[in-house]
Amino acid sequence: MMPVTQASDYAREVDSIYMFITYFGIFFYSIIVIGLGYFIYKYRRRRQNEDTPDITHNTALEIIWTVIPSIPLVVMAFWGFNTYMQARVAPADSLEIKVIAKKWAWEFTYPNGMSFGQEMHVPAGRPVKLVMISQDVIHDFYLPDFRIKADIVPSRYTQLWFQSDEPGEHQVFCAEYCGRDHSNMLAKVIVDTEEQYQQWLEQKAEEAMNMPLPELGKLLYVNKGCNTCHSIDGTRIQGPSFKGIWGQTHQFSNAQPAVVDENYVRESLLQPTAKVRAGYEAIMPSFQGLLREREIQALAEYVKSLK
Amino acid sequence: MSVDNEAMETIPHHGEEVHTHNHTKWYVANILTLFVLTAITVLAAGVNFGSNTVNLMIAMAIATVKASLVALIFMHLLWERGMNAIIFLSSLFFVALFMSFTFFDLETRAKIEPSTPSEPGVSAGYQPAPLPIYVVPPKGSPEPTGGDPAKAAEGSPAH
Amino acid sequence: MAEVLTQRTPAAVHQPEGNFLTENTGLLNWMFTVDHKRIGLMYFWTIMTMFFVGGVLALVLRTELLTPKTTIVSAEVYNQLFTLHGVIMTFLVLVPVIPATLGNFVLPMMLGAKDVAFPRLNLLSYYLYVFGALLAVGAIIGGGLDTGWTFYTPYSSTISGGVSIMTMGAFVLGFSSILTGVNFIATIHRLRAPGLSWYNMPLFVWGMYATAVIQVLATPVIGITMVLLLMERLFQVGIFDASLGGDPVLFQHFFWFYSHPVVYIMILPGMACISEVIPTFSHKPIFGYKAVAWSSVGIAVVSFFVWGHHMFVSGQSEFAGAIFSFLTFVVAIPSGVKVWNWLATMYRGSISLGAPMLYAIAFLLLFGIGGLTGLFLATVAVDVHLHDTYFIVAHFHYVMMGGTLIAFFAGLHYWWPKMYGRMYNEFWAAMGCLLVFLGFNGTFIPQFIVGSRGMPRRYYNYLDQFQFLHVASTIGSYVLAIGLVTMAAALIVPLFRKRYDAPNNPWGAASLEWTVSSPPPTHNFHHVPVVTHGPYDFKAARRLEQMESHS
Amino acid sequence: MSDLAIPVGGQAHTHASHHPKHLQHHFHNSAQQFEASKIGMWLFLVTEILLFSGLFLAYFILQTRHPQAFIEAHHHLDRSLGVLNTIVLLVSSFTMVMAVQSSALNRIKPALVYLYATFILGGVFMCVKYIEYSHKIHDGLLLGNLFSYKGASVPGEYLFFSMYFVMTGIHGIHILVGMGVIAYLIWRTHQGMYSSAYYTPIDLTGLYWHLVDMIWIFLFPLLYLVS
Repeated sequence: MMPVTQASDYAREVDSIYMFITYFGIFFYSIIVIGLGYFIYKYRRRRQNEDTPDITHNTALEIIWTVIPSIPLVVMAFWGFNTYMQARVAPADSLEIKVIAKKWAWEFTYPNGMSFGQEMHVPAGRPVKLVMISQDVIHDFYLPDFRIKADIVPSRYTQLWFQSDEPGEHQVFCAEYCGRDHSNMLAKVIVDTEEQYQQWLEQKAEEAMNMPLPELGKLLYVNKGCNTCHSIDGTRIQGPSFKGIWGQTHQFSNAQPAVVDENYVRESLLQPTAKVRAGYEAIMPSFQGLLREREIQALAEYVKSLK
Repeated sequence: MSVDNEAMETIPHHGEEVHTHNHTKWYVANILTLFVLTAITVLAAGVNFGSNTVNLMIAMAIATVKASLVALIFMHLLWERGMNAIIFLSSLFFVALFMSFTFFDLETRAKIEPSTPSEPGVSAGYQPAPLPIYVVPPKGSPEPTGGDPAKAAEGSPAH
Repeated sequence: MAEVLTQRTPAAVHQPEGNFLTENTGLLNWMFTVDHKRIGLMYFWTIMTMFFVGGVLALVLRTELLTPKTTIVSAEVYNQLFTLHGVIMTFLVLVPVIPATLGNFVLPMMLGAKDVAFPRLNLLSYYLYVFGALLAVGAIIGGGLDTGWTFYTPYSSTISGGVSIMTMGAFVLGFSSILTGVNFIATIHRLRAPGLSWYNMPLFVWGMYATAVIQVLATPVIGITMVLLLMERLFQVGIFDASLGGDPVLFQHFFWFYSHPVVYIMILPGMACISEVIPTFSHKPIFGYKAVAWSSVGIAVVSFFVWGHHMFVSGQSEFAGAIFSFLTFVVAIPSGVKVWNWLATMYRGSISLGAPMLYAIAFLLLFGIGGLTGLFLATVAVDVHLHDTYFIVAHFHYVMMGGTLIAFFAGLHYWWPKMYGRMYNEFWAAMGCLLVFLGFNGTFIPQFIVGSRGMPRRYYNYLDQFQFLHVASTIGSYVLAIGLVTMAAALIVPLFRKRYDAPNNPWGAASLEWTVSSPPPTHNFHHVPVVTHGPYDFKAARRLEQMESHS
Repeated sequence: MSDLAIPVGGQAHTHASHHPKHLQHHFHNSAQQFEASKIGMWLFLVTEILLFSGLFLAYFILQTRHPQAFIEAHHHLDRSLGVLNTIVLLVSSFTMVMAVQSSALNRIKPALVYLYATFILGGVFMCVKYIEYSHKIHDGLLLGNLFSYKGASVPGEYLFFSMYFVMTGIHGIHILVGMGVIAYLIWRTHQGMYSSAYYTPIDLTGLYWHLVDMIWIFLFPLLYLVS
C-alpha cells in the first residue's frame, strides 16, 4: 500500500497505523459496496406502484451502528497521537543540526558551526535533531522516508528528530507552498556510517581552514549569521553595517570612541557589550569559545575587505 | 396525528396585537446602573489586582455585566425568551470556542520540548530579531536614543 | 407519519395559465426579480459558468503535470492557475452551489411558502456573489496571485500582485453567503405551512438549516480575517507578522475557524440532496428520519471544534493537536450514521435506477472513499506524513467533488423537471454519470497513491518516479471532462424538445414542491397548503394525487 | 384546525385586498412578518458578534504577548474622552430604546424626538472620535508602518495602535451606518410610515444600535484602561 522506503522504526510504526486504518476502511467500504450492490439487485423495481414496507426506524440498530465503528476510531486516535509524540521529543544525545529555510534553498548548520546547503549528511544509528527556522515565509521540512514533516515558521524554532537504521539517500521536499520555485526547493539527506560521517566532517573542516582568510571570513559571515544583523551594503538592519567601517572612529554609548581595527573586531566578537555603538541596542550574542583564532582573523580580514 | 401545534405558531393570528408594556422605569434604572458600572470600571482600572491578566479579566467581567444588561433590558431579551435568545447565546458560545481553542494552542506551545537550540550561539545561523520600535524607521526623524555622529558615516556610501 | 387526508389543496383544478418562466419575461424583469425561483436559476447559470472556468483551469493544470518539467505553462502561470482553480471552486462553486441554486429554488416550496423570508436580500445576495466573483477573477488581471486558496501569511502578506483584490472578493462573497444563511433560517423558522412541524420537514430542509447555521456563525470570521490580511498588506499592522510581534500561525487559526466549517457548508447540502433522492427512488420512507435530521445539526455544531486538524504540522501545540484529533473522529460518526441510514432505506425498497439515483449511488461510493480516507488525516501521526501531499488533494476532491458536486448533480437531475418543466435524456444522463464516475476515480485514485509515496501538492516540477501516476491522473481528468459535457448535454438538449415535457410529480415524491405544476407558478401556491402527511409518506401522497385527479 | 386564522382550502387567497401596505406578499400577516424580520436581525447580530470576536481575539493575543508595549502605548489615549464617549453611547442606547417603545405605543411625536436625539448622540460620538483621531494622526500615533511617534520607547507600540485603529475604525463605521439608518427612519417617520401597527424598522435598528453600544462597552476598557 505504501511502497516508500521505511527508513526508521518510527516510519514502520506510522505504517502500522496506516495499515490498521486501511483495513478498517476496506472492511467498512466493503459493507457499503456489497450492501449497495445487493440491495440494488435484490430490491430493484419490478413494476409500477410496487408496495414497500413502512420501515421508519430501529433504535437498537441505530445505536449499534453508531457505537461499534466508533471503537476502532478511539484506537486510531490514541495510537496516532502516541506515535506522534515520539516524533516530538528528541533523545538527549541527539546530533543537533540547525536548518534554515529560505526562498528556495536549505541550509544545514552542524554543531561545529559549518553550514552546507541542499545536502545533509547524518550518521546512521544516531538520533538527529533538527532545529529549524525560516528567514522569510513558512516552509516545511518533509522527509517522506522517515514519515516526518514540520512547518518552518519565521521568528520561531520548530523541531523534528529522526534516526536512520542504515546508510542511504533520502529525498527532502518543501511541503508548504512558498513561491515560484517551491517545487525546486529540494534537498537530500545522506545517511553515512559513523566513520564516513566523521571523515566527511573533518574533510569539510579542513577545506574551510585552508581557504584564504577573506574568503573564509565571507563564508563565516553567512554561516555564523552575521548577515542577519550586519549588512555589507550600508543598510541598517539590527546592527551597524560592515561597509567601509575599517579604520573609522566609532562612538559608543558606554565607552570612549575607538578605531575599527583587528582588536576592535576581536573584542566585538568575544565581548560584544564592552563597546555598544551609539544608537544601537546591546543585543549581539558573544562568540566566546565558538570561534577559532583563525576564524576571528578571517572575519577581521573580511571586514577590512569591505570598502 | 393532528396538525402540530408548534408549526401552527409559525403563522401568528391575524390582527393579534403584540402586547406592548411600558418599560420606561426599567430603561431609566438600566441606564443609571450602566453609568455606575462605567464609573466602577474606570476606578477598577486604577487598582492593580495582582497581574495583568487578572486586571484584564476584572475589566472584562464588568463589561460583560454591562453588556448583559443592555441585552436583557434594552434589547428585550428579559421579556422575550425564545429563539432570539437562543440565537444570541449560541453566538457567544462559538465566540468562546474560537477564543479558547486558539488561546489554548498559543499558551501550550513548546511545552513538550522548548523550541530553542540547546546551545545558543553554537549554531547561531539565525536569531529571531527582537521587536522593532518602528515598522519602518520614520524618515528624517532622529534616532530613538538621540544623535549619533557615526550614523551618517555608515548610512551613506560617500564615506 | 400522518395519515389524515383532509383539506388538501386541489392544485390540479387551478392549472395556471403561466409559470415563473413565462410570466413577465424580459431582461429587466429577470434582473430585478425577487422570485426565489428565478434567483435560484440565475445563481445556477452563474455558478455553472464559474464551474466551467474552474474546470478548464483544472484541465490545464493536469495537462501541465503530464511531464515533470515544463509542459505547456511556466511555473508562475501554473502557480497562479492552481490558486485560481482553488478559489473559484471553493468560494464560487462549492459553497453556494447547492444552497443558492437548489436551496433557493425548492426550499420555500418545500415549506409551502411563497418565497424566502427576505426576497430582496436574496437578490442582493446574488449580486454580491456576482460582484465577488468579478473581484476574484479580476485579481488575476490585477497582477495575479499564487498563494493557494488558503492565503497563508506571511507569504500572502508580503508578495505583490492581486492578493488584496482577492481578499476583498472573498469578503464580499462571505456577505453573499451570510445573507443566504440568514434568509434560510428565518424562512424555516417563520414561513412553514400549517401542519409542517419540524419533524415533517423534508430532510433537505434540515440539511439547509444546518448549513445556514454554519454560514451565519463561521462566515463573519473569514470576513474579519480578510480585513486583517488587507490591513497587514496595506499598513503592516503586525498581527500576523512574526517579525513585528504577531503570529503567522494565528492566521491559520482564523482561516480554518471558517474554512473547516465551510467544508460542511459544502457537504451538508450534498447529504441533504441524497436524503431526498434515495427514499424517493427506493419508494420507501427514509430510515431513521430523526437520526439523519439530527446528525446534520450534530455535524454543523461539531464542525466548529475540529479546525486545528489542518494545523498538525504548523507548529501548533501538541496538546491542541491531540484535542483536535480526537474531536475530528467525533465528527466522523454522524457522517457514518447517515450512510448506514441511506443503505437501510434501500433495504426492501423498490429501487428504480433513474439518473438521480445513479448519481446518489455514485455519491455513496465516492463519499465513502472520501470519508474513510479522512480517518488517515484525523490520525495525527499518519497525517504528519500525508499532510500537504497529493493524498490530501485526492481526499478533499473525493469529499468535495465526489461528495458535494455529485450530490448536486443528483439533486439537479431530480429537480430539473421542476425547474424547467422538461425531463432530461435518461440514456445520456446515465452515460454521463458512468463517465463522470470512471473519470473521477481515474483522476484521483492515482493521486492517493502518489501522495502516500510523498509527492507534495502545489508542485510544478516533480521527481521522474511519479510520472506514470501523474499521466494516469491526467487521462482520468479528460474522461471526467467528457462525462461532464455528456451530462450537460443530457440536461440541456431536452429543454428544446417538446416531447420531454415533465409531469408535476415525475418521481412520485411526497414533499410539497411536487404538488405544484412543473415549472411552478410565479407565487408557488394558489392556496396556502396544509401538510397532512410526512415528507416520505409516498403512499399517502399517491392516494392524495389519485383523489385529486378524480375530483 | 378551525382556529386557523389564515385562508385554508378552497378559500381564495387574494392579494392586496386586506393586506396593509407594509405587508409583503409572501407573509400571511404583520405579526409573521415582524417575527421573521426580528429573527433575521438577530441572526445578523450574530454575524456582527463573530466578526468582532476575531478582532478581540487578535487584541487579546497581542496584548498578552506584548503587555509592556500596550501599557505604554495606551497612555497616549485620552481617558476622559473615552469615558465621555461611553456615556454618550449609553445615553444614545437609552434614547433609542425609548424611540422603539414610543413607536410601539403609537406615540409618534416622542418617538421622533428620541430618534433625533439618538442621531445627534451618534454624531457627538463621531465628533469626539474625530478629535481623538486627528490628535493621534498629528502625533504620528498610527497603525503599523504609519506609526512615527517620535517619543516611542517600548518596542512594538505600533501593535497597540494597529489594534486601536482597526477596532475603533470598524466600530466607527458601524456607528456611521447606524446613523445613516436612523436618518432614514427619521425621514420615514416624518412621512408617517410608522405606527404601533408597523414599526419593525425602528425596532430592528434599535437592536443593531444596542449591539454597537455593547461592542463599545468592551472596547472602552480594552483600549483606554489597560493596566
